[in-house]
Amino acid sequence: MAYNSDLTWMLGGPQGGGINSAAESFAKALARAGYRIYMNIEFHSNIQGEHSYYKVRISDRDKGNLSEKAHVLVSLDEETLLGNTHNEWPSHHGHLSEMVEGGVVIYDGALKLNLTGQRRDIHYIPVPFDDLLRKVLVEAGRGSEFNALRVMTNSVAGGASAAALGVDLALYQESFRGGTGRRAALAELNAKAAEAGYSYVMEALNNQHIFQLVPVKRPETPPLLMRGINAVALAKLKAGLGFQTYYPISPATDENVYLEANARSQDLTVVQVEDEVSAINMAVGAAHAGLRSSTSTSGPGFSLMAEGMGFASLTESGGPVLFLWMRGGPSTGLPTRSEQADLKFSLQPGHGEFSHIVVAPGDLRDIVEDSYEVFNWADRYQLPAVVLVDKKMASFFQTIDDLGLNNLPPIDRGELFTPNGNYLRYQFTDSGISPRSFPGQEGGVFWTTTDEHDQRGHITESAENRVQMMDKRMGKLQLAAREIPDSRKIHLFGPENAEVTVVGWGTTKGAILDVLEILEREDGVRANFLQVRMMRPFPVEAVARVLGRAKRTILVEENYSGQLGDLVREQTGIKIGQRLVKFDGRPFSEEELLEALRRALHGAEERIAVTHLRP
Amino acid sequence: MAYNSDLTWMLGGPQGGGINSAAESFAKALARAGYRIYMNIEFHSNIQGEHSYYKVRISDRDKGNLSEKAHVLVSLDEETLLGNTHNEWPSHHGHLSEMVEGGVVIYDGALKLNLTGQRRDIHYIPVPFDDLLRKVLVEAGRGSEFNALRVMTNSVAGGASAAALGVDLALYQESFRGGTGRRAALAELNAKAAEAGYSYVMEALNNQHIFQLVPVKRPETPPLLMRGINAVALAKLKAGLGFQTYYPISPATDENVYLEANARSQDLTVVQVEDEVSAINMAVGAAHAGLRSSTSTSGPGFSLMAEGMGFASLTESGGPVLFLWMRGGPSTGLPTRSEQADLKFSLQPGHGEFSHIVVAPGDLRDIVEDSYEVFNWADRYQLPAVVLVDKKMASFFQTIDDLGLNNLPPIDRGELFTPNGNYLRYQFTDSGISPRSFPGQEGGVFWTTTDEHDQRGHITESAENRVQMMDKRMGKLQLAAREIPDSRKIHLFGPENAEVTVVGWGTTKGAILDVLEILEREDGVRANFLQVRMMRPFPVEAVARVLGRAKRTILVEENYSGQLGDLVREQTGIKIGQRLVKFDGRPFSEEELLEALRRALHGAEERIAVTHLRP
Amino acid sequence: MVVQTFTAKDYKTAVHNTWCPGCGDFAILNALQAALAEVQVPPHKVAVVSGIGCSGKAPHYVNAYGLHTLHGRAVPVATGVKLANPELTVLAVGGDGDGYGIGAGYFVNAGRRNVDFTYLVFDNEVYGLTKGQGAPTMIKGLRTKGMAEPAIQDNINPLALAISSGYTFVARGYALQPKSLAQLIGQAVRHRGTAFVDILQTCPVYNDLHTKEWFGEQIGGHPRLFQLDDTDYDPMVHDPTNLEEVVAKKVQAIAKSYEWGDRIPLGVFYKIDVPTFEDQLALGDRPPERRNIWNRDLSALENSFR
Amino acid sequence: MVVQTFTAKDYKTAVHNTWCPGCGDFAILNALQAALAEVQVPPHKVAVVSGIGCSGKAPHYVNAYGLHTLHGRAVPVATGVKLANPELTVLAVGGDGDGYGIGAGYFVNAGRRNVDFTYLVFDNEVYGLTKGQGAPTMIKGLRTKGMAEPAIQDNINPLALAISSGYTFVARGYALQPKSLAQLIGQAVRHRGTAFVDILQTCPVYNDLHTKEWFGEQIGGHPRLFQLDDTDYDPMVHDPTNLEEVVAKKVQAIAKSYEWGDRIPLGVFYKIDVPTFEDQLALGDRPPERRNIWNRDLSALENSFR
Ligand SMILES: Cc1ncc(C[n+]2csc(CCOP(=O)(O)OP(=O)(O)O)c2C)c(N)n1
Ligand SMILES: Cc1ncc(C[n+]2csc(CCOP(=O)(O)OP(=O)(O)O)c2C)c(N)n1
Ligand code: SF4
Ligand code: SF4
Ligand SMILES: [Mg+2]
Ligand SMILES: [Mg+2]
Repeated sequence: MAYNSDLTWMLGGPQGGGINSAAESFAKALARAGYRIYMNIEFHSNIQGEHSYYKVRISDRDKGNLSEKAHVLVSLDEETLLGNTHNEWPSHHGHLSEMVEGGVVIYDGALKLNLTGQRRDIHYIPVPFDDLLRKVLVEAGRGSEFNALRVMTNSVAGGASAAALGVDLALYQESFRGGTGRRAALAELNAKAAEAGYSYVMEALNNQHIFQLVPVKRPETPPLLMRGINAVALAKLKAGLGFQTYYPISPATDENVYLEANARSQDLTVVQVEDEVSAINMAVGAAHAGLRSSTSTSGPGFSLMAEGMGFASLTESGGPVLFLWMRGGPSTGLPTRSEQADLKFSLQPGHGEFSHIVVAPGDLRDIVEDSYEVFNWADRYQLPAVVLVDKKMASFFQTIDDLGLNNLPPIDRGELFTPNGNYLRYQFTDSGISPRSFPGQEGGVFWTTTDEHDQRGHITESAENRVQMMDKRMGKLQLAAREIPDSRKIHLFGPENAEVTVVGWGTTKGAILDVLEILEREDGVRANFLQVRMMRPFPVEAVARVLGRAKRTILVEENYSGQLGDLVREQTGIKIGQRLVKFDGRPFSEEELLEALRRALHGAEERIAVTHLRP
Repeated sequence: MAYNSDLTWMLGGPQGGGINSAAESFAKALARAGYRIYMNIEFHSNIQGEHSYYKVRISDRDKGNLSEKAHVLVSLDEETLLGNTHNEWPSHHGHLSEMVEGGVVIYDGALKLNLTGQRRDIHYIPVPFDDLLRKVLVEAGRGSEFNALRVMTNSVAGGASAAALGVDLALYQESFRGGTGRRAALAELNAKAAEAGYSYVMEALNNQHIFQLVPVKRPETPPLLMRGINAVALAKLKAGLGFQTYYPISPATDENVYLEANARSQDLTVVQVEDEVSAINMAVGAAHAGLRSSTSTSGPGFSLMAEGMGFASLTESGGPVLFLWMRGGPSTGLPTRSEQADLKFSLQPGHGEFSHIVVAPGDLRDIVEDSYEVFNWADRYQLPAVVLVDKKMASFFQTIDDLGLNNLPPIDRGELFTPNGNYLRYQFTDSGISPRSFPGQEGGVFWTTTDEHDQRGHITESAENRVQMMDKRMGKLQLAAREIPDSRKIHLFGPENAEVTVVGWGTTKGAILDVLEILEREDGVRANFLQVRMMRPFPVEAVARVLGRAKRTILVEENYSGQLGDLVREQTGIKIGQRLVKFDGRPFSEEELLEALRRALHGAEERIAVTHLRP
Repeated sequence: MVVQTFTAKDYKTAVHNTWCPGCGDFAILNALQAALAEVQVPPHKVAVVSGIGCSGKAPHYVNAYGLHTLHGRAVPVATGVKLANPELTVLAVGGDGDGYGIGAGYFVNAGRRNVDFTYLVFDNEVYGLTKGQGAPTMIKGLRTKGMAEPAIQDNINPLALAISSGYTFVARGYALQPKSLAQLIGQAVRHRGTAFVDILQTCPVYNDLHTKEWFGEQIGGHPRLFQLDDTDYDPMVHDPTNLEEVVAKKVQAIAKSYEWGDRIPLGVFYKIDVPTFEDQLALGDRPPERRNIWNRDLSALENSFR
Repeated sequence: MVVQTFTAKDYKTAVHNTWCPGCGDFAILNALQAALAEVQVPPHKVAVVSGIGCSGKAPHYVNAYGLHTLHGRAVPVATGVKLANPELTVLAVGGDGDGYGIGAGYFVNAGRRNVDFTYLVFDNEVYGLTKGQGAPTMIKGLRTKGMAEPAIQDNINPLALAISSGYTFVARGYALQPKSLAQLIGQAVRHRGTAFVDILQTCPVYNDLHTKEWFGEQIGGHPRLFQLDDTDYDPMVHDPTNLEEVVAKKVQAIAKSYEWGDRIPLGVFYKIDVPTFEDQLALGDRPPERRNIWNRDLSALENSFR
C-alpha cells in the first residue's frame, strides 16, 4: 500500500464539548512525531452546544492552508454528520459530502444515528468512547474516577484516529510521555486509552489500514505548533510592549488573555477596560507617557476607536499599535468567522486627514516581523499604526521551527529630546520629526492638544502654522515611505516573467502559494504572486513596477468588493483584470482557490465570487 | 463718478462683541434694498474675546464666493487692524493688507490706536460710536436708556458704512421700518442712529463718496438672505423629518438649535443626547420604528458614529440621514473653520462592507434638493445616508429668491408590507428590497439583528444565506445607481468641449463658477466645471465620460490630499492632472482660486497648495 | 377579571435557542413572557430591544418586534423606538457588561430622561458571550473559574447608580423565582417612565460563585433572598413635589441597595411618578403616520428669512 | 515647616488665556496652582490631562506636562498616563458635559478602578464652549438665558454617582472660595486612589441662575455654602475592612450630597483608603525606562508551544 503524504483529519462536535483540546492535543502529538500541521477551527458565536469543527491537515511538508476534503472524520454528535435541522433554514447538511471516497467516519457509538440514505462509499465506525475509557480505567483500578478523567476520551478518539490515518500507535503514545506532574502521572493511562481506541478501529477495519501516513523522523527539538495570535503576542513582548488595553471581543480576546496571563512575569500592564473608546484613549495616554502601548480588537471595537486614531496621530503620540483581528462584518456580523473586509476602513479610520501606518502580515513569519517592527515605526514617525490580522490568523495552528525572535532589528525609540531650556514638542525640523520628551523628564515639559497647535503644543488657529503643521505631519508618511525598504512592503513570489500575476494580502498568502505550486505542476501555468504587505504608506512605485509588467492580473481577497484592488487602482491607476472574492466567513480552501483560479484563467469574468456552501 | 457693482464690506471685532448682529442686520438691509449678498464669518473656537470678522460681498448680481479684497472695513477693536501680538507666534497681522487702495477703514473712536507705519493709501476714520448714539438718545429724551439700547451702535456703524460704500442713506433707513412691536417702536431711533453715523463719515470724507454702489431697484418681495444651515433645516422639515437627535458640536449646532426651536410647532421630536453614539443609535431606533430620522454633527461626532453606520446599514433601517458639517480636522482640529476633509471617511465610515448613500450639495439650491431627496432614497433603498456639508455652508449667507420647497418630488417611503400571514422582513426579492413593516403594525412583527441574519431577521451563520444577504444589501447600491438619474449625480457647467475641465465638489462650487467666468472674460480660457454631487454610489460612467474627453483636468479641493481625486482614480482609473488644494481652514477666495488656476494653467505642477496667510 | 386574550405562549417563538443548558436566561425569558401576558399587550404592540451578549439574543425568542442591536446600545435604540412610536410597549434588555460597562454612559443619561420603557439587565457578573471575564458587577476580590486572577476593580452598585442618575423605578429581581420576577417585570412595564430592573442571573458555565445554590441558601434560618414586599419597606414617593420626601426615599433606597451577602433584598427599591420625557414633549401616543409631519407648509418659516 | 521650593507662580504659563472675563475657571486655575505649590511637586513631575470645553483649555495655563485631549476622554487618558508612569502626579480636569455627559461611562468605570489621580470637574451646569446648552447637572425645570426651554431632563447627582461607582475620595468645592478650594484640591492630590472633586463654577456668560451672587447669598442668616469641615460630619472610613462602616459612610455621604438649595455643603463627603489599581498590579513607581521590558528573554514562553 502506498503512503499518504497529505491527509486531512477532522473533528466535529458541539461547542464547549471538548473538541478543541481533543484536536489540539492530537495535532501536537503528530507535530512532535515529526509531521507538519496546518489546522483551523470553525465555530459559532455561542458558548455551548452549536456545531464546531476542527480540520487538521497532516503532511510531511509545510502546508499553508486547508484542503476541502477530509480523509478521516471524527464526530461527537449527530449534527457533524447530518446537519442542523432545528433552524427554519438549515445552515448546513453535515460534513459527509467532504469525505474522500473510502474515507473513514468515526462517531460516538453512544449516538443513535440513522445513516440510511447517506453516502455508501465511506466507512462508518461507531466507537463507544465512554465504554472504552471506562474499561481502561476499571482495568487500572480507577473506575470510580471516570467522571473526573472523562477528558481522556480525547485519547481514545486520538487512538481511533491514529488507526484510521495510519499513524503508528507507538508514535502517538509517545506524545503522552515526558511531561511532569499530573500530566506525567496520567501518561500511561492516556497511552492505554489511545490503544483502546486504536484497537477498536483497527478491528472494525479488519486490521487493514485504509490510509497510511508516510513515516517521518521524530525531530530532536519539536517544532512550535502555534497560532498567529500567540505569535503576535510574543512579537509584541519582544518589541518592549509595556501597556496593553483591551475590551473583550472575538477574535482578539485570545491575544489579550494570553498577554494578561503573562503580564506580571513580563512587567507588562494589561488593563481590561469598559469599552474600546477607553481602550484606545488609555493607550494613547500611555504612549505619550513613554510606554510602548497597544490595544487589540476587531471591527466593532475598531469602529469605536475612530476618534482616538485621529487624536493619536494629530498629537504625534508615537503609538499605540492597534491589532485589528478582522472578522465577518459589517456590524456584529459573523463574530467568529474570518473576513478581510476592514482594509479600506483601516486606511481612513476617522475624520480629517492624518498619518498612520497600516501593515498586513500574511503568515507566521510576517506576523512576527511586522508586529515587532511596527512599534519601531510608531516611535520613529510618532504616529499610530494598525496591524491587519484576521480570525483565520487568530485561530489557525501551524508548525514552525522557531519564530526568529532573536533575529529582529534593535528597538528604536526614534528621536528623543535633550534639554535646551526652550523645548518645543512640535518643533519644525527638516525631517518633520520633533524630538520627544516624556512626562517626568526635567526640561521636557510639553503641551499637546487635539486642536491644531503651535510648536509648543498650544492651540492656534493661525493659517500659516496650520499649513506647516499639516505638511509636517503628513510629510512623515512620505518619510516612512522613503525609509522603509520595499522588501518590507511587498513580496513577489515566483518567476518575474510569469504568465499571470496573482495579487493578494494577508492570510490568503498560504493558500495562494500552495495553489500556485499546484497550478504550475498540474496545469503548467507559470504564475507569480504579489503580496502587498504594507498598505499605508502604500508602496506605489513597487506595486506599479510589478503590475506594470504583469501580463495578466488576478486579485484574490476574502471580502465582497476586492478592497486591495480599489486601493491599487487609486494609487497606481492600474486595474487588476479579474477579482476572485469570498465573503462567506470561511477562508478559501485549497480546492476552492484552485478551481476559481482555473475558472478565471479559462475565461474573462471580471469578478468571481466563491462560496463555501458547507457548515 | 463711476458706480461700483461689486463691493466688499468687512466688520471685525472681538467674539461675543456683537459683530454678528451688526453685520447681519446691515446685510439684510442691503438685501431688502435690492442688492445681492454673499457673506461669511471667520471666528475662533472661543466664546468671548477672540478675533472674528464678517466679510460681506455686495453686488447687483449673484456672487458665489468672497473676494480677497475689502473696500470698507469697520473695526471694533485693535486686533482687527493690527493683529494679535499676545501669542508667542502671532497668528495674523490684521486686515489692513486686504484693503483696496483708497479703501475706507472705520474704527471705534474710543480705541486709542497707533497707526503709524501702517498703509497710507487708505482712509482711516475713527468714529465715536458710543458718543454718536448717546447724542441721538439724549436728543430723543432717552439718554438714560443708553445701556439698554447700546446695541443700536450697530445702526450707527451701518450708517457709517453706508456712507463709505455709497449706499443711499434713505434706502438703508427704510430697512428699519415695517416691523412690529419693539422693532417698530425703535425704528425711528435706529434711523436716527444710522443718520448720525452716516453724517459723521460723510463729513470725514468731505462729503465725497469714495465708493458708490450702483443703484438697484427695491424688489417687491425681498429675497431670502439665508445660510446653508437653515436651508438644510427647512428641506428636512419638508421631507417629513420626524426625529432629530444631536449632541452640540460646531458647526452643526445651529441646524440643531433651529430645528429644536421649531420642534413643537412642527410636530418634530428633537432630542439633545449625551453623545454622538447615542445620537445615531437613537436615530436608528426611530427609523426602524417608522419615523424619518436624522442627526447632524461634524467630524469628531461622525467618528463616534462609525459603529452605528454599520448597524443602520446591516439592519436596513431606512435612515437615518446624517448631516456631516465638515470642519478643519483631524481630531478636534480647527473647530470653527471649514474643510472638505471628511469625504473619504464618509465613504467607508465603519468596519466591514455595507451600503449607504453619500451626497455633497454645492450651493443653496443643491442643498435643498439633496437634503430633501436623500430621505426618499434612504427609505427606498433602506439604508443610511450622509450629506456632506461644511462650515462654510453652515455660516455663509446668500441672497436667493426662494428655496423651491414646493417644487420637490413627492415623499416616497419605499416598499411597505401587506400582511400575508408569514411576513419576512428580509425577504429575498428580485430587486433586493424587502417590503418594510413598522413596530405596532399587525401581522408585521419582525426581528432584526446586527449579526448576519436570515430572511426573518434571526441570527444565522449559514454560508449560503450570508452570500445571498450580502448580495442583496450591496446590490441595493447598484439599484440606486441605476435608478437615480445622472442629473442628480454630476453637473457639467460650461461648454462640452472646453480646453480645461475643473473638477470639484461641495461648497467650492460658487467660487469655481465665478472664477471660470473671470478666466473666460479676462484670459479667454474656455473652461468647464464638473461638479460631482453624488459620491456613493459613485457615478462611474458619467464621470468617466466627462473626464474621458477632457483635454486637461484640474482638481480643486479644500483639503490636503485631494480626496475626490483619489476617488475618481479608484473608480474610473483616470488621474486628474493637477490638484489645487487649500487646507488652512479658510475657503478659497475668488482671487486665490483665480491665481491658483492661472498658475496651474501656465505650468505643469501636479499639486498646488494655496494658503491664506491672513486671520 | 380581565379576559386573558394573550397567554405567555403567544409571546414565544419557535426559534432554536442557543443559550447553554441551565442558563438563568431561560427563566428570565419565561418571566418576561408571563409578564407580557399579564399586562395583556398584543405582541405587535411590543418592541423588545437588546444589546449584544448571551442576554442580547433574548428578542429572537420573544414573539414581538425584536431589535437585537449593538453592544451597549440597547438603551438609546429603545429610546428612539419609543419616542418614534409612543403607543408601543418597549422593553430594553441586555447584560451587565452591556449595560454597566460599555453602556454605562447611556445607562446614566437614560436615567435623566425618563422615557417610558422598561430596562431589564441580566446580571450574571460576567461577560458571558466573550467567555467569562469579570463584568462591572463582579465583586472586587472574587474570582470565578473563568478568571485568571481575582477582580482588582471594585464593583458598581447598579441600583444606587440608577437612583443617582434619576431613574423613576428601580428594582431588583432574581431569575429563578419565576412568579415574583414576572410580577416585578409586570410592575416595571406598567410604570410610566424608565423602569429599571437589575435581575440576578445564574450563569452555570462561568459564574461558579453566585450559583443557583448560593442564591438559594438559607442563612441562620432565613433565605438569602427576600422580598421587600414582605417587609414594611415602602419604595414609593407619595408626593413627588415634596423634595424632602423624594430625597428621603432615594437615600433609603440606596441604603437598602447596599444590603448584600447573607441577606439580599428583592423587589422595588424606589418609585416615583413624574411626567415622562414624552409627556413633556407632548408627543401623545401617536404612531409615525399620525404625526403632522408629512405635508408641512413652511412658507412662514421660509419667509422669516426675507 | 517645609521649605517652599515651588510657589504657585511656578505652575503658571504666559499663554494667552481665552476664557471670558469673569469666568469662574480663572479661580479654579489659581486654586489648582496654589494646591500644587502646597504639595510641592516639581512641575515636570505633574501631568494635567483635560477633555474638550472651556474647562478643557486649562492645561495650557498650567506649567506642567499638559494633555488637552478629546471631549469626554480625559479620564481614560489620565489613567493611561498614570499607569505608564506612576511616579507622576496626575490630574484630570474637564467640564460637566465632558465628565457626566459624553464621559459618563468613563466616569463610572474609573470609579471601579481607583487609579491614583485627581479628577476635577468644572461644574457650570452648561455646555460652555458650545454656547450654553444645559449639561447633565442642569436641574430639571430650570432655564438659563442660553436655553430655549426649561430643562426637561433630570439632573444627575455627581457625588452620589461617584460613590455608587466606587470612588474612594469624593468632594465638592466652589470656584470662588480660593483658599478652601486650594486646600481641597491639595487633599485630593494627596489621596492615594482616584479623588473626585465636583467644583461649582460660575459661567457669567451662560449661567445666569447659579451666579456668584446666588452662591454667595445668605439665607436666614446662614451662607448658602458651608464647609462640612465646620460641622461634625466625618467623611472618613476608619476601618476599610469593616463593610458595615463602609456602607454606612457611603449612605451618609449620599444623603449629604442631596442637600442642595438654601444650604449647600462643601468639602470632603467620603474618603476611604484602600489599595490602588497600581498597587494591586504591583507597578511600583517606575517610569517607563525602569521597567523590565526592553530586552525580554522569551525562550521559555516560545518553547511552551513546542
Ligand atoms: C463594540 C463591541 N465590543 C465588544 C464586543 C464583544 N462582546 C460581545 S458580548 C460581550 C459581553 C457580554 O457580556 P454581558 O453584556 O454581560 O452579556 P452576557 O453575555 O453576560 O449576557 C462583548 C464584550 C462587541 N460585540 N461589540
Ligand atoms: C465628540 C465631540 N462631540 C462634541 C464636541 C463639541 N463640544 C466641544 S466642548 C463641548 C461641551 C463643553 O461643555 P462642558 O464639558 O460642560 O465644558 P465647559 O465648556 O462648560 O467648560 C462640546 C459638546 C466635541 N468637541 N467632540
Ligand atoms: S455563558 Fe452563561 S449567560 Fe451565556 S448562555 Fe451560557 S450560561 Fe447563559
Ligand atoms: S462660556 Fe462660561 S465657562 Fe466658558 S469661558 Fe465663558 S464664562 Fe467661562
Ligand atoms: Mg453578563
Ligand atoms: Mg460645563
